[in-house]
Amino acid sequence: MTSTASVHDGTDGADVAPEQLSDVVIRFAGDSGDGMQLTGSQFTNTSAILGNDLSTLPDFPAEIRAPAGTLPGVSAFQVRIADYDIHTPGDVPDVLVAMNPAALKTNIGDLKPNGILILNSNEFKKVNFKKAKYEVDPREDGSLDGFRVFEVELTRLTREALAETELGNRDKDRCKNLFALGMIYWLFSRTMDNTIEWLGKKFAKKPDIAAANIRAMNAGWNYCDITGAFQVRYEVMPAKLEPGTYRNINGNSAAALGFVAGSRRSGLPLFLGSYPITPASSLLHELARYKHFNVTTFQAEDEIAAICASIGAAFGGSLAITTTSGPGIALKSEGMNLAVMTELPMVVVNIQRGGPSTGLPTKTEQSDLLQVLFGRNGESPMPVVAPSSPADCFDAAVEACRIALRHMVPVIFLSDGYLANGSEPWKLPTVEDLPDLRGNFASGDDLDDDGQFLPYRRDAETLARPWAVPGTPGLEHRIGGLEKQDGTGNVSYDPENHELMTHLRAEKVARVADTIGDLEVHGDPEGGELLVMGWGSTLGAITGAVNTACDNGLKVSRAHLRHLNPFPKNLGDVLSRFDKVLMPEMNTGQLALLLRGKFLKDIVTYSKVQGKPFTRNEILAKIEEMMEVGND
Amino acid sequence: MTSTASVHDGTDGADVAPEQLSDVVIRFAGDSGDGMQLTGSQFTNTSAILGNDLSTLPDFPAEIRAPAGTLPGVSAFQVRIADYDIHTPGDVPDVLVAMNPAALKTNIGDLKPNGILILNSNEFKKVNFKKAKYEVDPREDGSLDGFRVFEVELTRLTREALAETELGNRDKDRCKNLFALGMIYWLFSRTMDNTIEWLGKKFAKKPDIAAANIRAMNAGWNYCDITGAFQVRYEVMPAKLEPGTYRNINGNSAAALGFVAGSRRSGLPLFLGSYPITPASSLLHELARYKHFNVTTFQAEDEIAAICASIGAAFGGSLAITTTSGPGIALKSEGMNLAVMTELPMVVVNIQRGGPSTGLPTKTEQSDLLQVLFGRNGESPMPVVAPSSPADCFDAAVEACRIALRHMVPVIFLSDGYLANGSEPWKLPTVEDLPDLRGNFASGDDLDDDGQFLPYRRDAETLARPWAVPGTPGLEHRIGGLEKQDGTGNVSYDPENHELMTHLRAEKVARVADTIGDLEVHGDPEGGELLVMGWGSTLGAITGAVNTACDNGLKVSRAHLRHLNPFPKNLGDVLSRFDKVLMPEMNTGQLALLLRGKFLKDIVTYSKVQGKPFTRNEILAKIEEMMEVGND
Amino acid sequence: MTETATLTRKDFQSDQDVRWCPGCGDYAILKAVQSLLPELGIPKEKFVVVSGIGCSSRFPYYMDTFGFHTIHGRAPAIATGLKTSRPDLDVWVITGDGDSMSIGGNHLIHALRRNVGIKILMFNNRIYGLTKGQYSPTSEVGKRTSSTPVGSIDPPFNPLALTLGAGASFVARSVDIFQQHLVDTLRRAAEHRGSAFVEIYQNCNIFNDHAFAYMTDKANRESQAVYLEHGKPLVFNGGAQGIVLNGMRLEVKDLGNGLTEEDCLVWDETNPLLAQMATQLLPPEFPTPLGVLRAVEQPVFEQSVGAQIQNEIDRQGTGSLEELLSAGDTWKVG
Amino acid sequence: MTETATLTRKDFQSDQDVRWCPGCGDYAILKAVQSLLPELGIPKEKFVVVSGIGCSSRFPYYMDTFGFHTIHGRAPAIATGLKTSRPDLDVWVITGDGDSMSIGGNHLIHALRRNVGIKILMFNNRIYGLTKGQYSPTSEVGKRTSSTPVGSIDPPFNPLALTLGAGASFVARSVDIFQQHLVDTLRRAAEHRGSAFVEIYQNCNIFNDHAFAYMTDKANRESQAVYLEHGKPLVFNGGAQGIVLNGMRLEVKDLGNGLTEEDCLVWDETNPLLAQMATQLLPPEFPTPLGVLRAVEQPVFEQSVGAQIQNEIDRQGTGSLEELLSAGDTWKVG
Ligand SMILES: Cc1ncc(C[n+]2csc(CCOP(=O)(O)OP(=O)(O)O)c2C)c(N)n1
Ligand SMILES: Cc1ncc(C[n+]2csc(CCOP(=O)(O)OP(=O)(O)O)c2C)c(N)n1
Ligand code: SF4
Ligand code: SF4
Ligand SMILES: [Mg+2]
Ligand SMILES: [Mg+2]
Repeated sequence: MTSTASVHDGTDGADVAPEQLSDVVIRFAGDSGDGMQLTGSQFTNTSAILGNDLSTLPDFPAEIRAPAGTLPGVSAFQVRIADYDIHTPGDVPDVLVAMNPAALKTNIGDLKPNGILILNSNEFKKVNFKKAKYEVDPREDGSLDGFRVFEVELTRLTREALAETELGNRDKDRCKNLFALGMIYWLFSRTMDNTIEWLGKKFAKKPDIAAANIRAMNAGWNYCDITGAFQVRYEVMPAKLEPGTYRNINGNSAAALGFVAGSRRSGLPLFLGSYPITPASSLLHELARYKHFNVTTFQAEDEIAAICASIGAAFGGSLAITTTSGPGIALKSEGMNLAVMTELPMVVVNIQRGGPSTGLPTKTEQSDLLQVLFGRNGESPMPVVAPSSPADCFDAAVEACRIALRHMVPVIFLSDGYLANGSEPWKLPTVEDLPDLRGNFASGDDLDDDGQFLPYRRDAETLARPWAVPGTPGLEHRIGGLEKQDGTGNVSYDPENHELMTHLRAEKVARVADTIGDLEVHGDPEGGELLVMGWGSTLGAITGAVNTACDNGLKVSRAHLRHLNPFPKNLGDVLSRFDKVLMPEMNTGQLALLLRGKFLKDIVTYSKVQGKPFTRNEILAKIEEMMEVGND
Repeated sequence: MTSTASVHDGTDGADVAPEQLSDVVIRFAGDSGDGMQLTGSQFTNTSAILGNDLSTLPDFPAEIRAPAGTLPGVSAFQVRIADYDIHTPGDVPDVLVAMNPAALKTNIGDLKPNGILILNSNEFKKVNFKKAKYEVDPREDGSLDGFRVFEVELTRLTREALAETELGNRDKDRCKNLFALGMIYWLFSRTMDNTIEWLGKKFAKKPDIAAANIRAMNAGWNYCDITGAFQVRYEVMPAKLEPGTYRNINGNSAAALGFVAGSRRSGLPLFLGSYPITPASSLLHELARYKHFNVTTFQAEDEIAAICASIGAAFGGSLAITTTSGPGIALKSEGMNLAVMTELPMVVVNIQRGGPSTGLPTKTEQSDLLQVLFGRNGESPMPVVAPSSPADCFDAAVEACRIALRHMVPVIFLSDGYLANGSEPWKLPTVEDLPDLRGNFASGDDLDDDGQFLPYRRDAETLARPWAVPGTPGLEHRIGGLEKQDGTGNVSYDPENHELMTHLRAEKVARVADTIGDLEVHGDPEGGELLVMGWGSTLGAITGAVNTACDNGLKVSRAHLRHLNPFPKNLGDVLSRFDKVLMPEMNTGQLALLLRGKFLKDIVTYSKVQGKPFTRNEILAKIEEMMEVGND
Repeated sequence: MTETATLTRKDFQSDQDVRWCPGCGDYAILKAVQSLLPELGIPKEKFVVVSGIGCSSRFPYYMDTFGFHTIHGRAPAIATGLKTSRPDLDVWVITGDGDSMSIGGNHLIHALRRNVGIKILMFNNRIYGLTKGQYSPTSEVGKRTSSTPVGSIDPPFNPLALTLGAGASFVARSVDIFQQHLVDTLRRAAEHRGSAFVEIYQNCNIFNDHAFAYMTDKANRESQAVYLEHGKPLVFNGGAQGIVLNGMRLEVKDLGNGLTEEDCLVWDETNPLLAQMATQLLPPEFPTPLGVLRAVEQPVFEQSVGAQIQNEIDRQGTGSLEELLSAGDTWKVG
Repeated sequence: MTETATLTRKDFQSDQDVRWCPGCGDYAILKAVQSLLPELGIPKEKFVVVSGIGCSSRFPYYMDTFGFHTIHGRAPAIATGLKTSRPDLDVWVITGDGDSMSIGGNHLIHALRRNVGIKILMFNNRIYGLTKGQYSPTSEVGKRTSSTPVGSIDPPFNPLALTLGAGASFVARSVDIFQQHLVDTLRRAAEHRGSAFVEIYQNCNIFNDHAFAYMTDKANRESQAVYLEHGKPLVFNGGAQGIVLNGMRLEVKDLGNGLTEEDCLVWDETNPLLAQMATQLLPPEFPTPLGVLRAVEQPVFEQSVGAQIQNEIDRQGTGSLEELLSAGDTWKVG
């Protein structure tokens, strides 16, 4: 079979000469059972290997597998490929594959005018219209008029292609996504080799299934080639990425690798205490597979136990991590406070989702910022690191470990559902270039002149206290959640000591700023009319919008915060150099409130709370609006 | 015995003519077992009945009953009485009663220069010096030189006074606090009648104990009268309080009564779900005694269950309350969020204490403000009401109930340990003048034209949704923590609906501002150089300081926030009218950060994080500092 | 109340689309509950269904009663507050094995200890369904899941042993697809005064398919299940086998050859030790016991709460707010 | 490790003033623990004492070992993380009846279910000491406290029944002032592989004085307590009385008149049913059972965790970070 396929690699003779595109957005949509995530991932991986820059966004159905064919059961995967450096999975798809009426209904609203729409016409029948809550056949009511519609009998054609196999109809039907993929490979002139190889591996134990899938994909390719169904064919050339070895990675995988790297670079065993919750669970799943890296994953009875087990492991000298989403942070806040008080290093991971309460578990949001900063009783400062892209989750995770271990503080890693599930090419780092995090423990030599060990003696530079792990002779000491006397660590109700410790805990976090570098301004560092400022996952959309605005001749700069506590030291300075600051946030203006309060600078919030990311165009429009106002 | 006593009422012939004072601060300090709280309360009540304005501050030992005579075992009670309107229990005592060396050691630092110091000299012996960590007898090392020291053999004299009784020495010694009280009554020319009556009632079943206590008190009085121990005698005349009936009340008791009043005025049964925690426990204890008011108190297994039970009761149509302190708020935050999402009315009480973590459980602080505002995942607005004095806790509690029931929101009642335990005279309200909170439930008539019930239909004025309690025919509906469709309340993942609901929840809280009235400025409402702004329990110290500053000729105004979300509508306006705003807070500047962020006004934080309240003089000094800088 | 007589299963079906996976055992349990409630003679508006989070906890949306889909693990606490403040309501709690035995374990055991009159139905599919298949505290040792790729190591809870240990007054077990037995068991729970805990074996055909097939498969139903019925001997396998008490040990015996029903242990749902023994009847050695393990009358929490309030009202009179406010030492000014 | 032989009780006393109320039963327990640890042959720096919040939980401050005074109810979870990541340490958990059975109930039962090798000592004074005397989940019904002025109504947990129900592999009970028995019981706990739960009756002379006087008073010690010793008959009251198994019921019998020790039930700490029965020996009808109710060997959590890690290292080799980062589909640019 492989030989058959290799005939059809993206370079072979097809009738239609491919039109060159620089940037394409494709969305695969179907029922949860239709394998859309797999289809999308395969197209992505092939494109990555062909050298495109890319960005993806899966859109899972909410929580429960709804009955086949219904609206809540729709699963989609969007991928954007380009021949230049891109930052988001794209605002609107150029191509939509809709495997059934429900998929059409939930996705057609986003398709670009005149976009390509591929329908599996076998599924367009009464029973499915009803499930999708269509009163009439959407193909007949004019609603698809503005698109280039290609109706294909995907189900029938797939069955026919597999007629000779031993498979039953159900198994045959499972291959129809590969038929669709074959069509898209043809349309974008891509090789099928990678997918063929992958199928071979994946179904190594079921060669008939592998063969059927490959056959279906070939059939899809041939269908296009032979019938000339499409009048066009496209090609997207490789992007000029920085030289290096790349892989495609999503945010949670990147973070998981970052934590393993933190563990390796510190020489500490990694301990993860976690309780499953969307969209953080995959961190637990992934780390559970790294036991041979001396990684212990502990699925606790709840979030409280998860962080508490991590605190215990931190006390014992592990690199301790706990992963969750907003509702879990609510439960962990008492434990986080204990870590603050006992000054133990650990990383608390929050993959944000739509809130409040259970909210929108599968949707993205940035609305837990003030929660992670302030959601604990008393004055309880914690550093916060926010990754800005899927691949950046790796670096941000290493950075969180670095801060925790060097400064003896619990640190927040603040990602979101969009980063967690989205993917992009990641240039593999060189292990030796990662920070060296070794050498953390106090030893029996760290006694005072009078032979006493002071568990709250402070490092002159960082104010960190020593990490004196049980088992070290001579360092026996007691810690706990009551206020501590500086130095001895004994319980203290002394008013002045409490004030001192409050300030020390704050100052210790503030001093993290000494090691994080300045905020970089992209555009005009000297200042100007408008600065677009962001944090976290809005980076892509902001960068796209600012770049376009600049291309359009507007003078706009941008800056992106990765450290949300403490802020880079030059932040106030940067803000003061711009007349206006625009801050898009997927909340109602949380960071803006903080920056306004801290710097008394009028920051304009652009808020979006819809469970989905900003589009480039939304931000562009806002920039244009603000620049016009400024021109009055 | 009563007849003996009445000879000695405050007005009878004593040799020394009382000197008139307008303001006196007395502190009783002794071992936890010495009955200092009782002694202080008796003096307070008598003074109240004599018409003084007053303010008290008990200072319990931290957590555990330490061995008798040790420093951690010291218990103190401070009372300030005055012939004018006062606001704090006083910065420095004029009189200190120290029942043992430990009490002396922990309290002498506060005594006013030349203040009166009464010592129980029987306790000043080696074993007790050791317990109090005195190396030498403090009476002999010159450290008491600046005070008027009165050494009295309290233990011996009490035993002698009770020689004829049947009591054992242990029981006799238990009466020595009454001996001391008798002395203080003499010194301040007060009647002993109230205490005699109270002892009679309290020990109704043990008349010998009552008699012994009374006899000891008389002995103390006589000791002063006969020996002429004191060269002076004082009198504090009644204050000119507003006409009315008064009682002395502490903050937690006042709040408990406020909630009972809320229940009565709404006609709803009160349900309290709680878990004991210092300094909130007394709310549970007190409400547990009001069963005949149809009050149900439920001691849950933890704070989570406590708020959840309250949520259940709120769903069922009770006036639901949950009480705790900061660490408990951390645990309740997930539940609070559920109440926000389901828009159920309830009051969440936080009696703040020193943090972070377990922190300083018996000390006061205002450091949970940002926690209650932001400590939940997602955008989760809740109104916050902060009482400003012990008696004000009553009104603030009623106000919290009003907001919850009228606006269908969970509301935070944000008090602190200082208010909880401190007391002051409270002018009894007229029940009919309390707000009428009746009429909350939807009925079967609230169906739409098509006979459907919409659990998230909104009141045009307040945006409140209907409260449709189970048991009402025709109103069957489902609520929950997932995002709701406005109107129907069905689960909705629709992006626009989520944004709409986010804004509706915010707007609903914002509209509370329509009913809370404007912020009042005391001083110059037109504005001026300096506004001292505060919230919560700093009211007394700020008022004292501002009044004194004004008396000293400075032009200072003050304003105090009781609603911390939403703010009064004129707040921005008020802030803009002053050149400078000073904000004393028992945290590192939490409300200041918020106001700066919201109004871009440079607010100067005066922070104190010592587990104890501001003194008037501290704030006065800060005011003077700021005014001088302004005069440059 | 007369109109309740006319209630039917349909009256308890809400207008929401049911969104469990096709083939999920939750459907059968929904059907059983919707069949039972109309029979209870309780007006529809008196029913409240409270749930936590999980696939199972979507249950209230499908019931046309008052419903509350709360937060993970907390349903027993919320139901406790509701029932304590509103004893007139008929409160049902729907929960999963993760919801009730993992995050919610403490609320569960405390509700049972207090004997609050709520009916707790635990859908035990031995897996986390909603979060896509992690192992749960009822998963068997060695379970390979997304969070335990080389197998879980912690021994599961025995839900019946745990709840008995917590002092539950009613403990029972049934199976999603044994519809009649399920309805009968739920009826017993409904009629019980105080807390009732019912473990319902539920198949999650997506993440833990066939978890109970050893017993639910047609071929094994007779041989792998034994029905506990108060006052009746423990006979199963169509009368071919029985369970016999030998000293302090339960044994499976083939009947016949002189051994008859009469020799089998007679089930007594009020005997705490028997209930304990039943929890230890584990496959493959023993048939799985289904039915009511324990049912005893004990004081009911919300009734005691109400009685204390009534007592105080009787003793002190209904409280007067004026008097309360002016209690203690007061004085007049002006 | 040879220097451990020379450890004495003094080596375990920290420099902190002990701050319990004079007369508190906690002193005796502190003494017992400080007496035991030097005997165990474990280097001092290997001991860690983890506690929650409560009077009892101040315990670590007084021990000159590594100590962690954590937050209310969470000590078992923190100790689980510590022991799982550091199996070389000897981890003791100190907790109160409120700390462990109220707010911490879930962590307790999960730690026991997992059989993490931690020793949990629950100081049961049947009251909340630290917060000044509210009733606890082990307080008897009708208890009048600050939070229950007319008496509590919820039946208490039976801590031994609850922990057995959770699957604990070691469950025992002792009493603060029965010093030798306490030390012996704690030694058994220390030597047990896996979780050990020891309920220690502790007198709070401030808020719940004489709670156990019915048994601890000199006059009653013999008649009100029965010591469970593996392999020995249940005889008490100086040999005058014994406990006999009659069918499925335990009965107290006067010995003599033909009834001897031989007729008494022989204690078997591995028999789950006996352990259950012992939890039901309640005063005044029965003497209170003291000693080890249950002790069985079961897989130990942290060892299984370690074994899985070792297995994977054996199977896959120690992970290489370079390989991990570059796993999956990669491609080269430039
Ligand atoms: C505080 C919190 N933690 C975690 C989650 C994620 N979560 C939702 S349901 C669930 C477990 C579901 O398992 P189970 O209770 O057995 O229900 P099932 O889906 O199997 O019916 C988890 C971990 C959550 N919603 N909230
Ligand atoms: C989260 C939290 N809730 C409540 C408290 C208050 N609290 C401290 S100890 C305690 C109960 C103590 O009782 P127990 O565990 O029996 O210990 P004991 O004092 O009797 O030894 C409570 C309610 C707290 N510290 N933290
Ligand atoms: S995942 Fe399992 S439990 Fe959840 S709905 Fe599907 S089959 Fe049912
Ligand atoms: S209050 Fe009770 S338990 Fe606490 S230290 Fe005092 S006597 Fe011991
Ligand atoms: Mg489950
Ligand atoms: Mg206790």
